[in-house]
Amino acid sequence: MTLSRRILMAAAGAAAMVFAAGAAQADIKIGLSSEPYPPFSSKNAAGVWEGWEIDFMNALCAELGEKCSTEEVSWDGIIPALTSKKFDAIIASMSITPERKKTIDFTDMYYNSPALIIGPKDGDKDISPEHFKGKTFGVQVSTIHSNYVDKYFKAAGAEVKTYGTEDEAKADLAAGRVDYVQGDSLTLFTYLDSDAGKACCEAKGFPPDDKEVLGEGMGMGVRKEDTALKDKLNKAIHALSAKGILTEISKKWGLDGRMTIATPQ
Amino acid sequence: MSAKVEGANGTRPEAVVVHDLHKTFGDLEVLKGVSMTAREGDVVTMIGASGSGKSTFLRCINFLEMPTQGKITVTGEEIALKRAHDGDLHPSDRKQLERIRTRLGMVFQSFNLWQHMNVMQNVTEAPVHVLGLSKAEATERAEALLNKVGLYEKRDVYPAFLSGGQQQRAAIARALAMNPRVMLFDEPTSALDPELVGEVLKVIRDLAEEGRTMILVTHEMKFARGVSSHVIYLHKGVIEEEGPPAQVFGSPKSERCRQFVSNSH
Amino acid sequence: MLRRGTDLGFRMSAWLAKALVLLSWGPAGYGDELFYGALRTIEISVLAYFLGLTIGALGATGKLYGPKWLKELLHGYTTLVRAVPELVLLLLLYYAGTDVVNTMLGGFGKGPIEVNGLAAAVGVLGFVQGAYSTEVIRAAILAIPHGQMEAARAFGMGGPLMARRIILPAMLPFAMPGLANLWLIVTKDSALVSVVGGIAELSLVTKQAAGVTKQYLLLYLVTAFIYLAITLFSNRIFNWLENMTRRGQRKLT
Amino acid sequence: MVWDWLFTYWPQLLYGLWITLVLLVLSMVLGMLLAVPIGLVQVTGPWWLKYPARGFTTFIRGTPLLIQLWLMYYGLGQIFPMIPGLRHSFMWPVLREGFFYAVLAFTLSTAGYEGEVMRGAFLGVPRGELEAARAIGMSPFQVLRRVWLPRALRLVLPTLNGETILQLKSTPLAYTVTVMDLMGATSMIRQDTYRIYEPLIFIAVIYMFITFVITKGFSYLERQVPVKR
Repeated sequence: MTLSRRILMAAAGAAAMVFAAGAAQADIKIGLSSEPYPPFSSKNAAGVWEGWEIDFMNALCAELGEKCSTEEVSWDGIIPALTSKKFDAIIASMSITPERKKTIDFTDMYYNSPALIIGPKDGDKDISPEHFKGKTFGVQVSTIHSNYVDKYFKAAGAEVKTYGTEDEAKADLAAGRVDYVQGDSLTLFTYLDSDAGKACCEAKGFPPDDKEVLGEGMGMGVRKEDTALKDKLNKAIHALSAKGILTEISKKWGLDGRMTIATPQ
Repeated sequence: MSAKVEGANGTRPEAVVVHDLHKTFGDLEVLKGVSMTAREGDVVTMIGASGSGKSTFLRCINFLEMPTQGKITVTGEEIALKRAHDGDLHPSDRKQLERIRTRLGMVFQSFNLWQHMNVMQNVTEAPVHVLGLSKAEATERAEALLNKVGLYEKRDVYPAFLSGGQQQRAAIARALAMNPRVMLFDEPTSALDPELVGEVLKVIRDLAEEGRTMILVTHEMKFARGVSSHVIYLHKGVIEEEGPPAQVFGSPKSERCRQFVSNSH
Repeated sequence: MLRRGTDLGFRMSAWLAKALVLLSWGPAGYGDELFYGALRTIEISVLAYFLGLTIGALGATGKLYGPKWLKELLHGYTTLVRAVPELVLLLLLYYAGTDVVNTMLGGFGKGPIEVNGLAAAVGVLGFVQGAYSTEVIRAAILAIPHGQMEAARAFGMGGPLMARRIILPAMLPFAMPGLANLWLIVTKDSALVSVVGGIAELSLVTKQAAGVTKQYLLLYLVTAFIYLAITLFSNRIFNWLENMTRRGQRKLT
Repeated sequence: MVWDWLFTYWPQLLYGLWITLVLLVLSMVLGMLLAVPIGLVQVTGPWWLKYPARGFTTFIRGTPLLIQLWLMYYGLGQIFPMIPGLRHSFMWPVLREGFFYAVLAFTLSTAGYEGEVMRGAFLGVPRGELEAARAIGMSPFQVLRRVWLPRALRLVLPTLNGETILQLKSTPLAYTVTVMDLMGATSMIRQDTYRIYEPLIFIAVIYMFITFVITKGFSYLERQVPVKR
């Protein structure tokens, strides 16, 4: 009997803890994507998040003089998590697109880089849509690249496979299950520089820009009604740029000159 | 093989000959050298207290139990044996064993009808799949047998819906359908409610009157006395007394047998 | 032949050395991350399990002794959970759960709370567990020999007293195998949380580590065996618990 | 609640439903075919079959299906480039599809769980019925084919309904390896439309409906088998 009573009490305790767990508070809650996205954000072997965007976030919070806490959520659920108030702002290399703007709002662009198509080492470097007929593209789900490939290459007869993370798309490129991967040029170049990337793949070319699909660079996602927060974040982003901190971070990650960063304004 | 031929001295041919049968379970010696001869048309009945080894003896005849020592001849054919790792004798020729078993019709204490087949299927199963009879032949044979045991009306019923007595009669029909040379009955009425015993005994008595060769293990003393040509009283794995029923039941030499017989009434 | 053999041997040992570094403790390897991930998995599972048990105890009571409307409601709940994939429920409740909780709190005049990843995961897994526990506990209560309840009533025991002194201990031996099974289910279902992301439990840690190192085979294999170890260890505990509850019952009767 | 996306995406949903059902049927049928020998050798097999079979069921039942799926998809994917010529072989069009790995993982999972169920069922067939079959002269294979197996299958039939539903509930995991089943289609719709709940609620209802149909189907099947048990 004591056992059964103990079980009941433990159950009640568990229930209490679940609700107590909701009480933690922070000034700003930042939503990160739980998928590794080097060199912008990935968890190292020590279990710590690192990357350009992580440094950017820390600098931003210092600039704001506020305490930030982070919350990870899978990429394909990051917008719903924002709208359902799991956190207040997204830092996840999310492009500002007209489509997304229907649901959420964005700060000004804090960095931008062109799209890139990579493929296996053997073979040509033709990236015209007609050439992709019957070929398979791997892209991360619900990204500008996914939309771009849908619009230009799927229409021309290519097959498209979507992945939860860009890493998985790259893994499948190496495994030969897809023929091409389109993604952000900086992450893909980082991959091509790694052992795994060197062994299998090479850059095929930059697809022609389309602002409507590829957007206007990366912005922090915020809820539409949080205009005050958005203004505050905008001010901080431009201030970081003016102080040269963004350039510094880019240098640290070897990305200086390869990416556009926010203007000082 | 030609067991139907009369013996040289004019006696009926031997149907089952068991010579010096031993059986040990671990440290327990259940049979300590039991021999028996059943000639064609004989009804041999084994009696004895529970644990005397009579069921084990019967189960050894068709190798549901492997003897530790001994020799078994069925319709003139000696079953080839070899010693296995467990120390018991196992039939060395599987084909021979299966052939011999078709000549021995076994009826179990707990009926052991196949629950997933109806009565008709139970009776035709082995004739079709073991003897290779056509379905029509087997059905014809089965109908005749079911008529004989009084179960023709129940031919499409599944065993679970039959009374114990009906199940046992079906099981007898199933055994008879193989046209066996010898019928083995292993306490066929022990699992039945008292009011159902009669209908099963009647079927067995009819078979005896037809001149069927039978080896019967039973607790029904009155029945054994009426139907047997030879009675064996087994005590602790040895034959304590044997002979015609009148002798064993009427004037046993052994005091133990006398007591057993008188207590069993 | 020989050359090929030594070549293979060399490659194997090189791979083994790499694997050892990858799985080492400390900043260079993922050993510690996987370990803490496993602890997280156990934490989520324990919390969700006991939340499920609480729901199950209440649910079973409601299903057996509650008013008709409550029975209908609980029937709907268990049917829903048993028919809809855990993954769909997880996604649905993960996003909708916060809204629902806050709407409810708003109804009580309380301000909105932030439901963090852990609470959401525990809540969702507990919700699913609750439906199955309801059925397990209900069946166990029904399995209690009728006489025991009658005897209790004859001695004048009231509802709560009877529940505590008679029903619970008498039911446990019947419920134990089912409840043990539910624990094994929840430890495995907790891996689904990695699809939502957000909590560094074993599966997500593995996924992230594999994404960075590209050692999918090794890492997923290691993780599979960690889950297996949790299962096998749990089996031992539950066997022991089962014996204990049975002993208790024998003493009572 | 907004439902207008249904008009745009119904072909994808229909196709997703088809894939889900194919996944379910294939993995159940192939899984059961594997489960029979896995259950059988654990009851009657030699040790070199018995222990691997027991190890297999323990591994499958002790690890999350999601990890098994990823182990096969990404783990094998890592090995395949090392096998020369595989990429140009006739098998590659199958091996490159996530669908293959989903079927493989779900089949092995079914085989593991049902193998354990079959083990119990083989043990659950009364000894006497097998003895009766042997005593009447059946060969070991005939005993298995005519009595032991059909009898064991009848024993598991009532639990098969629940097992099929559990398997159905596992199929959405396939979308994590690029399979466009119901869940994959829903995921796509959610990405395109940013509708959070509606697509999920929609497929939740579909899964409930499939469950309902499966249950009806099995109770029809059970009515065809008049064994009182």
